[in-house]
Amino acid sequence: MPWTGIQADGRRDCEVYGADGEAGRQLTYRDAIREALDQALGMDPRVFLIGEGIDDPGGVFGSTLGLAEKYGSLRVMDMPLAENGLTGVAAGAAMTGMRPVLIHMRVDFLPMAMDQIVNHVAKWRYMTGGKVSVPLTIRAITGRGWGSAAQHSQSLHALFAHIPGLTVVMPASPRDAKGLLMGCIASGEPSLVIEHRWLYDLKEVVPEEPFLVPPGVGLIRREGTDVTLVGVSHAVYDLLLAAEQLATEGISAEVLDLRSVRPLDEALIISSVRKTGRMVVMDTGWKRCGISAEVAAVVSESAHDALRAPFRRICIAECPAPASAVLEDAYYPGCADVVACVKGLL
Amino acid sequence: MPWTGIQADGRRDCEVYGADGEAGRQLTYRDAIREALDQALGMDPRVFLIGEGIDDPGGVFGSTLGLAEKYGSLRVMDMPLAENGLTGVAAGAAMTGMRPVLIHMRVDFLPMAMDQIVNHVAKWRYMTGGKVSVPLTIRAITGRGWGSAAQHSQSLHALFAHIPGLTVVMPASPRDAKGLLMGCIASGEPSLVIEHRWLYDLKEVVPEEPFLVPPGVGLIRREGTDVTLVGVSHAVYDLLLAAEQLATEGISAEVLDLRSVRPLDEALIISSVRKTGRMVVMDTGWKRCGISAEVAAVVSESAHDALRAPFRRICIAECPAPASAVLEDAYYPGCADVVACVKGLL
Amino acid sequence: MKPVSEILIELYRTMLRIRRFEERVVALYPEQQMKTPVHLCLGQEAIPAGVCIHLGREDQIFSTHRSHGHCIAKGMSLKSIAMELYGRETGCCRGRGGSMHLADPEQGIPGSTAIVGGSIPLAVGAALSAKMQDNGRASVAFFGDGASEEGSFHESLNFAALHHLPVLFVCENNQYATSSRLAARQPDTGIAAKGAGYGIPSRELDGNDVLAVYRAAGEALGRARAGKGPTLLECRTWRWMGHVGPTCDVENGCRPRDMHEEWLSRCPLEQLRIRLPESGALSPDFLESTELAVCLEIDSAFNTARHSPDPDPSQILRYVDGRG
Amino acid sequence: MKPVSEILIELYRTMLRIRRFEERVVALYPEQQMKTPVHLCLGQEAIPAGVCIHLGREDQIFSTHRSHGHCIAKGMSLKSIAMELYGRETGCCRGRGGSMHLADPEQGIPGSTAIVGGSIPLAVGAALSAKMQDNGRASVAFFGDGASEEGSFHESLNFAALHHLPVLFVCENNQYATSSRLAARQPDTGIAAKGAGYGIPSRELDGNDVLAVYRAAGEALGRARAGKGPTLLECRTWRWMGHVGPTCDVENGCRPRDMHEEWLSRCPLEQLRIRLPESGALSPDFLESTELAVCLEIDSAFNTARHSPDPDPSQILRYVDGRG
Ligand SMILES: Cc1ncc(C[n+]2csc(CCOP(=O)(O)OP(=O)(O)O)c2C)c(N)n1
Ligand SMILES: Cc1ncc(C[n+]2csc(CCOP(=O)(O)OP(=O)(O)O)c2C)c(N)n1
Ligand SMILES: [Mg+2]
Ligand SMILES: [Mg+2]
Repeated sequence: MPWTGIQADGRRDCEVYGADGEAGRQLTYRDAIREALDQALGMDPRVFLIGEGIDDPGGVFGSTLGLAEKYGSLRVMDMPLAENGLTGVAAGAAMTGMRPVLIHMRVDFLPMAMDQIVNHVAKWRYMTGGKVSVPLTIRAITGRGWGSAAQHSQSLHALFAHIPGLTVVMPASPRDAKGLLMGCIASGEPSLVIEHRWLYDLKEVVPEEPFLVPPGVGLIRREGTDVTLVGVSHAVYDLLLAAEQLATEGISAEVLDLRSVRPLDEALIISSVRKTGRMVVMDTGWKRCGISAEVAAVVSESAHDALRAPFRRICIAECPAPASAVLEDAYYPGCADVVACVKGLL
Repeated sequence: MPWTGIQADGRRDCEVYGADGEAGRQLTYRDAIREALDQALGMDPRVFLIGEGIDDPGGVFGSTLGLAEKYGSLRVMDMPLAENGLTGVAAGAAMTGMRPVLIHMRVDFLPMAMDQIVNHVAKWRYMTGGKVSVPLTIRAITGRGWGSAAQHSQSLHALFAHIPGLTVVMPASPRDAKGLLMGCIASGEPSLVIEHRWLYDLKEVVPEEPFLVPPGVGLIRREGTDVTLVGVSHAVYDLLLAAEQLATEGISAEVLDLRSVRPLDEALIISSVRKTGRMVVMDTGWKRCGISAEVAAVVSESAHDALRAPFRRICIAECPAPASAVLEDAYYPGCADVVACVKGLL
Repeated sequence: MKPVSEILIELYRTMLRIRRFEERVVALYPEQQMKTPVHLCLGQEAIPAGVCIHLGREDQIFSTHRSHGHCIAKGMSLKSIAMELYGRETGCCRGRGGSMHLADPEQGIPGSTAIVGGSIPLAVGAALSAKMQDNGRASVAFFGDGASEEGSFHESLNFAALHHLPVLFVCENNQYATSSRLAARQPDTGIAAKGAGYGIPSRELDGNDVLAVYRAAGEALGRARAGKGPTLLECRTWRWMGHVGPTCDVENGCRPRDMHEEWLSRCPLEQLRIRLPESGALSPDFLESTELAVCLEIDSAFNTARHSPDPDPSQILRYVDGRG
Repeated sequence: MKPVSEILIELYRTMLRIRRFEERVVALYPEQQMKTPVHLCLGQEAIPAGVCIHLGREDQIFSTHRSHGHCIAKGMSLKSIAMELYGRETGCCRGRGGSMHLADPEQGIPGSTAIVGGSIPLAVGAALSAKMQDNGRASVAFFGDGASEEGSFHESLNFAALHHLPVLFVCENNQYATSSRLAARQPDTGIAAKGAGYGIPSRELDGNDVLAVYRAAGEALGRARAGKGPTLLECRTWRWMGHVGPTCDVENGCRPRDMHEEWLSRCPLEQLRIRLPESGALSPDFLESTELAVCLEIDSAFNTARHSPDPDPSQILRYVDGRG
């Protein structure tokens, strides 16, 4: 199997986000994804990509550019607008020897495929008593801004994090974008990779050789002692900015990047809150029954005694995304909200 | 409008579950639903019912029996197997003057309609700046047991509780089955009524005249002082059994029935935990990002100081439903699990 | 029946209002005041014009991400559309919807969806509503060739045919979904060919010929109102601009230049003008005065939009439901 | 090519194994040891038999809630099915799946789904897999008339036709979905009529005539393996029992008695026996010895099932993913 023997990136410790200090080749988040796909296609003949407009001049915001030319239109395949059916097709291919990567330009199109994802893909291995697995990876991108509005900027990871049988990862950095995507493809588990459009231009040192970040392992992005800030995806970026600002005021914030929302790195959350005694979670999605609620429950179950202040959640407003720019500004929380929230806890 | 002036059932206080003591006419959960539908059809010409096999001799586990004969096949309409399309059809009718009630025999079929529910129905009012509402009510039933297995016994309310714009109620008793269903239809909001197959034979005194239980208002099913037990739907029943057993051992448990998972009666949860200082939540669904997580978050945010013991969740096993009866037994928690859990907290 | 000359005038004026509106969007978009993704229908004006001329205010249409033309043809004021594109509180959706979600229930437009295929069952639902209320209304689903690949298309045709609902399915086949050509997504049978499987009268026609659309839609809507059920029209057309935004996508290789030019030469407005000089309806005087009137209307719409108030951010949670 | 007599024998034996298996389920179900909802295919045996005789072990089928017949015809052991119905650890899905989720990848059965319409795109995916691996395999989607109303049917036909995939769509049109008759769900065009819209060769045929199914499926699979793409077969049939469970639903008014009796008189096994006495293949000796062999096989299967071990409840979380 081509995936065995690939280096697993076991780091869970502190690492500066987007550090320029580190030596090595830098890549954007977009190019890190493309490199992961390129290497997966090159290394494993079972891998193929399928998605609407995947081979067009835009190349899924650049993340698939050149791959159709390199691997041909059967391995990098355009598809009809039929998200549920094509998820079934990809799942059927996955059950019979292939390792498809199905790509959506927006997370908002996943609800169309919910039947196949929730009722079939997630359950197939269990229903067959472990005899048939579904090594299908689905990429979907969360949009934001410029009036993308209610149907083009959702971040629905909580819906999938609720479902046993699925893996759901949300890379916040280029290195993780590559490592988690390859980690999902290699895992043989049905996986959802939720990317964020606003991270696509971000640069970081990314190893050139293939490597795997195992789903389920979070990361301490910054160490601190007074409060734990937990986030995923683009929220990690806001949290790091806030931590920096808080540092100038003498407040030491620890920033955790969950990286996976299913499986969830409970141990990391618990050990951090045991250290700091305070916790704020920021999410790119809604609050109710979201990942921020789950983190609250984990802490309340396993580190109740350690929490010295009320738990806080910073999420998008509890409504569909509005189109108007002034409303968008109010819709998305940012660094300032985090800073204010932390100060309120101390 | 036929709905104005109907009595709203404002009770939030203690009421014995399934009390035989109360005078008045008793109905089963099944018949309470049927009565609600019958009265809605009779009273409001905008109401119609649509569902697969709705007019057949089974009548959706008896809950629609006789209605097709009474109101005709246009107002009590069978439909093709096309859940997403028909949700769109019902939504389109709702936007243009009707009040459809769309009926599914299983919650498991809702993922097929997720696009219309999440992307359209839930967001339409907001997207149109409040100009077009979608007074659509969807009933779906959670199955359990006899090897219903992975695709026929889900309880996916958390997926919908996550989505702004939706109302999600889960009646635990015949009175609520009638009142909440009528409350949803009357509300004019897109609503999901999640029923539980194992409650269908339950009997309770149910008012004969139409009445509305407003979504968003929970209920204290039993008063107590040592621990708060929170549940929805069938779980309420297990909690009440447990409370009774605990009482024989001198432990006083308060039992809350959330009734709605969106909107959520936060005030009720908080005031109860402030009284008891301990909280256990039981759900008919999964744990991760479920309604039990949301309750944890609410408490942790707003009553952190009141919680004197770790928070506990009692949910179905974190896997798809297995078919085998011995595995089913292990899959579903029951009264004994609640009792053991509470004792562990004291 | 209206006299022919009036019909010609109305068709032309509608197409012109759409054309000039979209051109104004192109002109003003670079100012970055319209912060909303615009999917322009330049080149496709004949379809909304030819269909909506048969509709009364009470008839219902459902539109898509490419919604401007449908809403203009159905009677929405240019001002309320422009204000929505500027994200204003005074826009048709109070700035909550933006370009992809135009709605105006007063004009029989319950709304537009940016989820491809979503408009189709909604329109069937409006037709069901009309049948149940027995109010003589018809409804129209506008959608693209890409949407015809979604399961909702099949589910909608089946249900509409089963119940003989008064709905017209109008597929604007511009041969592309974003940059993906039809042949990469469908076998070569045509979209109208699907209708027969449901017993639905279906036709493929030149969507740049407004009179062809006018005739086919009139016939279809007549049948719908007579209780004879749905019709499917596949209108072949071409969009002049890129999938989204105010520029063309031919330069960057999204679509072939030769086809593009061939279709540009088949401008729906010009065709109507050129092919019907003898009717006299579209006289030079008429053309000139119409241009002027439309230009003034658009000036006023965009000026007002530019100076209208933004929504109040503290009201962000309003309109989620009727409770708030 | 096998000699005709061998084919007849194989078809008959397969139908008989399905028939007797299902009858045994009916007989034993009241004992309440099979705690799983059974959707029996009594009366519909000709379809799986006529189709699967053309399939090798490496060809893939996907089945539905009504899965027993397909799995038996494709080569699964009766024992592993029976053990699954009894919820045993030794069942084909280790007791996790039950009647509606039979699977056996070793026999080319990746699984069965109880979500109507779900089997169709999965089979298309297996065909895509075969095309990509260029391994000469074909795949079959079994589904009911109800499933043909789901969007997944349309999406699957479109994609399979577009890429000329080696897949056979077998619609078992038993004219009912639970208690809902076809006419309450579809216009009166027939399901095979849908195929033309995608350029897919399609036929309606008598699903109780195993030779008709045999011929049509053989032709279709030959085309599939030759790279000529998918075929749609609508096989008209009738289930003898209720939608679910071991009893008939005619008594309680779910389906009309006259149609039921008419179809009972068209038993697929009897038809084969009666119409082909001259071939000599189905001699009285053969019939008798086959009955006996099948009966013994079924005795053994259910006896083993009855005495096999249940899953260990502590292992409930196993098989959710490959990690645990
Ligand atoms: C369900 C869904 N899938 C994908 C998209 C992304 N998308 C937006 S418009 C579009 C193309 C639609 O093509 P078509 O239906 O032909 O309409 P056109 O844009 O050509 O008018 C796509 C793929 C979407 N909005 N919704
Ligand atoms: C998506 C979905 N909707 C509804 C059901 C409930 N259901 C189970 S079987 C069935 C009837 C299916 O009819 P058909 O496809 O004709 O197969 P048959 O049972 O007649 O073999 C229905 C409605 C389901 N399982 N899945
Ligand atoms: Mg198009
Ligand atoms: Mg059937």
